[in-house]
Amino acid sequence: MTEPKKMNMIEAINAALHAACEANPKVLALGEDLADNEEGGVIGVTKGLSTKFGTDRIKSTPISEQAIMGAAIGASLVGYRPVAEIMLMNFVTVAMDMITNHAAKLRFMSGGQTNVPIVIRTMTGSGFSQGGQHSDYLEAWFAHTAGIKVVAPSTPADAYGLMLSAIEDDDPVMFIESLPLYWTPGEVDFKPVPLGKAKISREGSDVTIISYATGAVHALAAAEKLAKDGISAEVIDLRTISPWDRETVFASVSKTGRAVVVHEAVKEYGVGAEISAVLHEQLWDKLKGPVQRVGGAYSPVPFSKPLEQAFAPNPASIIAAVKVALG
Amino acid sequence: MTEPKKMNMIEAINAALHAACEANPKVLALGEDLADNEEGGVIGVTKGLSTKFGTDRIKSTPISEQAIMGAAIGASLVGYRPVAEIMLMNFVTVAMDMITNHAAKLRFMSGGQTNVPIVIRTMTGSGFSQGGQHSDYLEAWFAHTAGIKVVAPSTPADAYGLMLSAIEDDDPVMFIESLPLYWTPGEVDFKPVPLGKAKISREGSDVTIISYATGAVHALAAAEKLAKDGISAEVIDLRTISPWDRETVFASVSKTGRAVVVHEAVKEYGVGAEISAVLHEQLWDKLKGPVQRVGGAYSPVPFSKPLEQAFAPNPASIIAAVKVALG
Amino acid sequence: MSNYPKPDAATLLDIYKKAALIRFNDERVIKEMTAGKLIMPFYSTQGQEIIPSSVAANLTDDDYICTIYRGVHDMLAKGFPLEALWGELAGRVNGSCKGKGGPMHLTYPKKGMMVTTGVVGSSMPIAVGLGWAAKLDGKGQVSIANFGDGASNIGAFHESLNMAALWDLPVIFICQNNRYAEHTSFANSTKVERIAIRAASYGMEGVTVNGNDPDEMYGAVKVAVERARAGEGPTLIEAMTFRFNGHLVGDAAHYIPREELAAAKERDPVPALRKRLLADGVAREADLDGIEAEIKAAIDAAVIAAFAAELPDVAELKRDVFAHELA
Amino acid sequence: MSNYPKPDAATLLDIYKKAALIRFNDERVIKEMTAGKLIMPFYSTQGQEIIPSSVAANLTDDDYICTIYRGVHDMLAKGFPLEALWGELAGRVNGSCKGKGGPMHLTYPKKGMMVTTGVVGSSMPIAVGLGWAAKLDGKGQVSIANFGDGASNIGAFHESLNMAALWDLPVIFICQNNRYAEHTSFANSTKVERIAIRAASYGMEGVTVNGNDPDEMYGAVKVAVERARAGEGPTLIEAMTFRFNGHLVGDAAHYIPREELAAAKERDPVPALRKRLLADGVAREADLDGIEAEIKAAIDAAVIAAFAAELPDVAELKRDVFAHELA
Ligand SMILES: Cc1ncc(C[n+]2csc(CCOP(=O)(O)OP(=O)(O)O)c2C)c(N)n1
Ligand SMILES: Cc1ncc(C[n+]2csc(CCOP(=O)(O)OP(=O)(O)O)c2C)c(N)n1
Ligand SMILES: [Mg+2]
Ligand SMILES: [Mg+2]
Repeated sequence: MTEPKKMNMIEAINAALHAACEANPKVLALGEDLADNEEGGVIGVTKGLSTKFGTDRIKSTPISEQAIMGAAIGASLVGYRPVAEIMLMNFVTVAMDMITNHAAKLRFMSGGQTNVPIVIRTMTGSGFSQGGQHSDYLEAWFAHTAGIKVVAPSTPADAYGLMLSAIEDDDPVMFIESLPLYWTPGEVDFKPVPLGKAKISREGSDVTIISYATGAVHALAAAEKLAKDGISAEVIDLRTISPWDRETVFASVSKTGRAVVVHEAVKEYGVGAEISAVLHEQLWDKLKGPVQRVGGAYSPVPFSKPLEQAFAPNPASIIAAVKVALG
Repeated sequence: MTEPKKMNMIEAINAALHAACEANPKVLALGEDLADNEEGGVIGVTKGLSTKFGTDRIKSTPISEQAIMGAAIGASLVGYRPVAEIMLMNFVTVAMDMITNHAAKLRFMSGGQTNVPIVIRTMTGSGFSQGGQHSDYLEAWFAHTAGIKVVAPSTPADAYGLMLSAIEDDDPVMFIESLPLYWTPGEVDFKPVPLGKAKISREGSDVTIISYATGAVHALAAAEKLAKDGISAEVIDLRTISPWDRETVFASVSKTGRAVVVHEAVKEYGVGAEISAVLHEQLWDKLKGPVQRVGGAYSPVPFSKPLEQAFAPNPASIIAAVKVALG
Repeated sequence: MSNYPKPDAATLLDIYKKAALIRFNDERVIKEMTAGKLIMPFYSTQGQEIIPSSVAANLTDDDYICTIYRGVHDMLAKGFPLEALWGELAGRVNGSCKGKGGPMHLTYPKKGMMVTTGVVGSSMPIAVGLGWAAKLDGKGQVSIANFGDGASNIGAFHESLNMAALWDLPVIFICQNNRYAEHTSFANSTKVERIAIRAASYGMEGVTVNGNDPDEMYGAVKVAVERARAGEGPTLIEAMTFRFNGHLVGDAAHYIPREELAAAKERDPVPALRKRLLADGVAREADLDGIEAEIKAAIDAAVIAAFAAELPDVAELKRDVFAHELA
Repeated sequence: MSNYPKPDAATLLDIYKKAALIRFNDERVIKEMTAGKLIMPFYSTQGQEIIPSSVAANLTDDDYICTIYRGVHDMLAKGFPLEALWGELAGRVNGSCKGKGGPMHLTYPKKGMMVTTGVVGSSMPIAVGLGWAAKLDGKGQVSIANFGDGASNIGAFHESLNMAALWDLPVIFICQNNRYAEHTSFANSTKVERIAIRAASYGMEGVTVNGNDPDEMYGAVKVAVERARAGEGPTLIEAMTFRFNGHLVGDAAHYIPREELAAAKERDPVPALRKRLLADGVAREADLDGIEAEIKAAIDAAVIAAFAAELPDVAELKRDVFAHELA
């Protein structure tokens, strides 16, 4: 597993799960349709795990998200490291009590006597005509919840590396997998990627574009186009949304003096708001203009193609925001 | 009911519910312990309703928050206006699917054929030594959800007036009742208070303090103390958090050039972040310094008194933030 | 089972018409998808047609139904117009939801099609609310909740059945047990053999019937509807059936043993009913041919109208979020 | 019921010791609260002592339990040390959770006290996870989920029992049916007479016993524990009992008919067991007096130690949110 290899994000996460299960017999996985008898997940992310590690460790579950999360939390309290899948992010809504009242709080409420080293894998993203209940990005809810970390990779290598770190982390991690990025191949070097560390995915000097997940991909595309107009954009892929890498972002924005935050989640009260607020608070003297935000429209994700496309950020809307940022 | 009267927020909400049930036979109420056989609610907010309007309309329920919300949503789809209680705000976590995937989205997803005119009443607030699972303010989650309005009164008069408007509103409204404010008496004039309209609860010229719920009360106390130091703070009580009253806030901040946003919810990714981000985006040229935020600590609400007190904003922490804002 | 009231000849023919419509329509949808003309997640209902056809034969337009992503059969049986359906599938302005909802959120209140949900289990709490409204209105309407075998393991099932039983609501819970939940077999998610026995947990009537047999299905629903209209409370009907296609179009259903699938298809209930109508002299071959041709022509017309209609304007993103259009 | 294995004399005496400890401790808590020395929400367990005492007599320190806000009886029976308990109630650094959790989140993993939740129903999913871990570990541990009659109507109950049964987990679900859920009587939330019958919905064993009778309670748990340790799966035990005090301290419980309460108190199980021990010659009056004096002395010592201990430093707000202290 040391030779870098080209693979897509599905394969990368699958490889990370295999590696983690191999390395540590305490790693478990559970979720609907997860085992090989059920085809290793609806998209195959967990393929092979149950065959290799057994259906005691790798379990397909009934459609019972509260019990899925409870099973993960309970096992994690006594030394296991379960990776629990909530198939799509909109379905975390039926398990919010387990996640936010319990997983996120048990360490604190027990005064550090217990902890909940679980990973919650979930898929989401618009673009597949799935409509209002299958496409939402809800990372802001969890970022607002003390005690849980939030991760959202944009490349196969990061997905691999972050998954390893998330499983090793002693606290709960919400691991967001972006459906639209699943099938894009990339070079994977099979190295862990630390939580809380952003990546400068493109260097630049005029403006900093801060994003993650699909936004990070659109941001790169926007930056390439901007380069043709002579605008040099630095692109930061946060990778971890909470806690986020202030150091890297501050250094970049201190340099460029201008920032645009991008995410697919609804713009209002989204992650971009926090980053914008902090940047103004901390870098007031360095900023040449207000931080701009690009986010999803204030509406449920619509079905019809033209509406669905208008809902989400894209390179063009990022470019437009960059131009506003540049004044 | 036209003579103004002094009463506390419990009495004010109770009066509003009585008035709404009286005026419109389609108004319903349901929740745990809600009817008079169960003492009209654990704190008595719904006292008398079932005796007056009957237990067909005013229902105590089993402990089944998903069914409570579903019952409200279903009845609202065909002309009723249910006021559903989720006893404490932390328990919305077991009903998030009903609230965010359904109540908030059905109008849009049905292309306007249906709508969900419900009010979700819920109590919360630290200060009662209730610990991590009974004290959270989660308004930011709902503000980030398109299609649901969020209201949080700080006075009995506003509680009365906003409740009337929330019930009359054709869309779902999350109505947050702050436990620590329940017993404070105030003059109630029995007038509706429009949703989406903030109140300038104190005029001032040096800085604008923007808040709601308990924060609005602390902000007023802070402003009085600041006045003694010769600092003139304008205090805005948003009352409605989503959609918020940009006009009133912009006018004030344009005048003062400085703003502090205050809420008890965890500061990170809270409502203050959105307001801060928007103020910088929209009033860049008017701002004399970065918008400051005061919020709950990034931790679950702790039990022990000194920790619980350190968790939440108070007049002193607001004053400190105002001083930072003033530079 | 044999003492259920049986459908008369006219009713049987009506059930066949509905079933044929559902089958032909489903085939046409798949055809258009395969041709690349419709892009969406689509959950075929082939094999389950007799259930909704027999249900709807007991209902009027005033009765309510809630269904799920796999629900076009329920809708067509209830009278959802083909044009409104196809317009929505094609994401056009002439769709029932103006293209905003799509296949998973089809709605048509004029025929009682109140909610289609994409979240497993969530049809049930809302149907409870419609049942509550029906009871308050006192016009003898019933409320139908459709859901799958997999959904019977999620919390919303439990809360909904308990509340409906406790309040004696006119709700009929129809579990369409097609033996699979996505890739997971009934046996891998449930230890009991029959979902209907769960009714006993709530003091509710519960029966398991062969959902593919119009006599049993019609009779069981008739009894339940009469019970509901008489104010005697809810019923759980478990309708045994089989899903002929994968979970959604594109899923080859390798997890279903080929013999199991072949045996089910052998017993295909739609041609079986056709044969019976002929054998019993309810209709002649020519009659049925004529009926079928009419259905196909109607589908044709709807398909043509759908593709001829406009796609929605992006301004629609701001509409139907709230009653009043957003600024 | 009569063919359950009966506790021997030593076990009966042990059950009495635990029950007396629970009763005296509860009385002392209320006394300190009434004196204004403890400020917290407190859920008295008077009347329910025999249940956990009989449960714990079947357990070892390695067995897990999850309980609820009304759970101090469960904890003391399981061996939760008095000092760690009182330190926590007083919000002091010597509390088991360093004062961060408080009465609703008492935790003591060294004796298997894994989780105390304030959310109705949420003890169950986590106990399922502990049961899964126990099964994987293969050491014969069992996992106990305590909850109330009201909790049996929430979704988490359903999901947890189904999963535990499906996976044959060593989980024992103990429904302490004290006839009231806050102000709502069992009859007003449930149509069935017995919660235990719900076990049939999951293919699980279920029994209703008189929880106040140590013979029945001990015997039913013994059978369930043996079943669990033998890998034969979970059991639902409904333990009938009564709550002598209001829902929490301060609630006068006017919703409980006085005769009902008086009749229950007449049958107070703690003095009843004492009488029986004397009558059966298991202990002499002087022995019991001595035991009781010892218990009271131990409580005294814990109270004194608690009030003598330090309150936590506010720096603790940043600790135990994550493994690594926040910056
Ligand atoms: C709460 C929730 N969890 C998971 C899913 C993903 N999902 C969609 S359909 C489905 C299977 C449902 O099976 P069943 O209830 O038997 O209905 P069927 O599809 O067979 O008609 C699952 C797991 C979902 N939509 N909602
Ligand atoms: C999900 C949820 N809903 C509501 C509450 C408020 N609440 C706390 S205790 C309680 C009653 C629980 O009754 P029961 O399960 O019988 O337990 P008991 O208190 O009688 O021991 C309620 C409604 C809660 N804590 N959690
Ligand atoms: Mg199914
Ligand atoms: Mg109870």
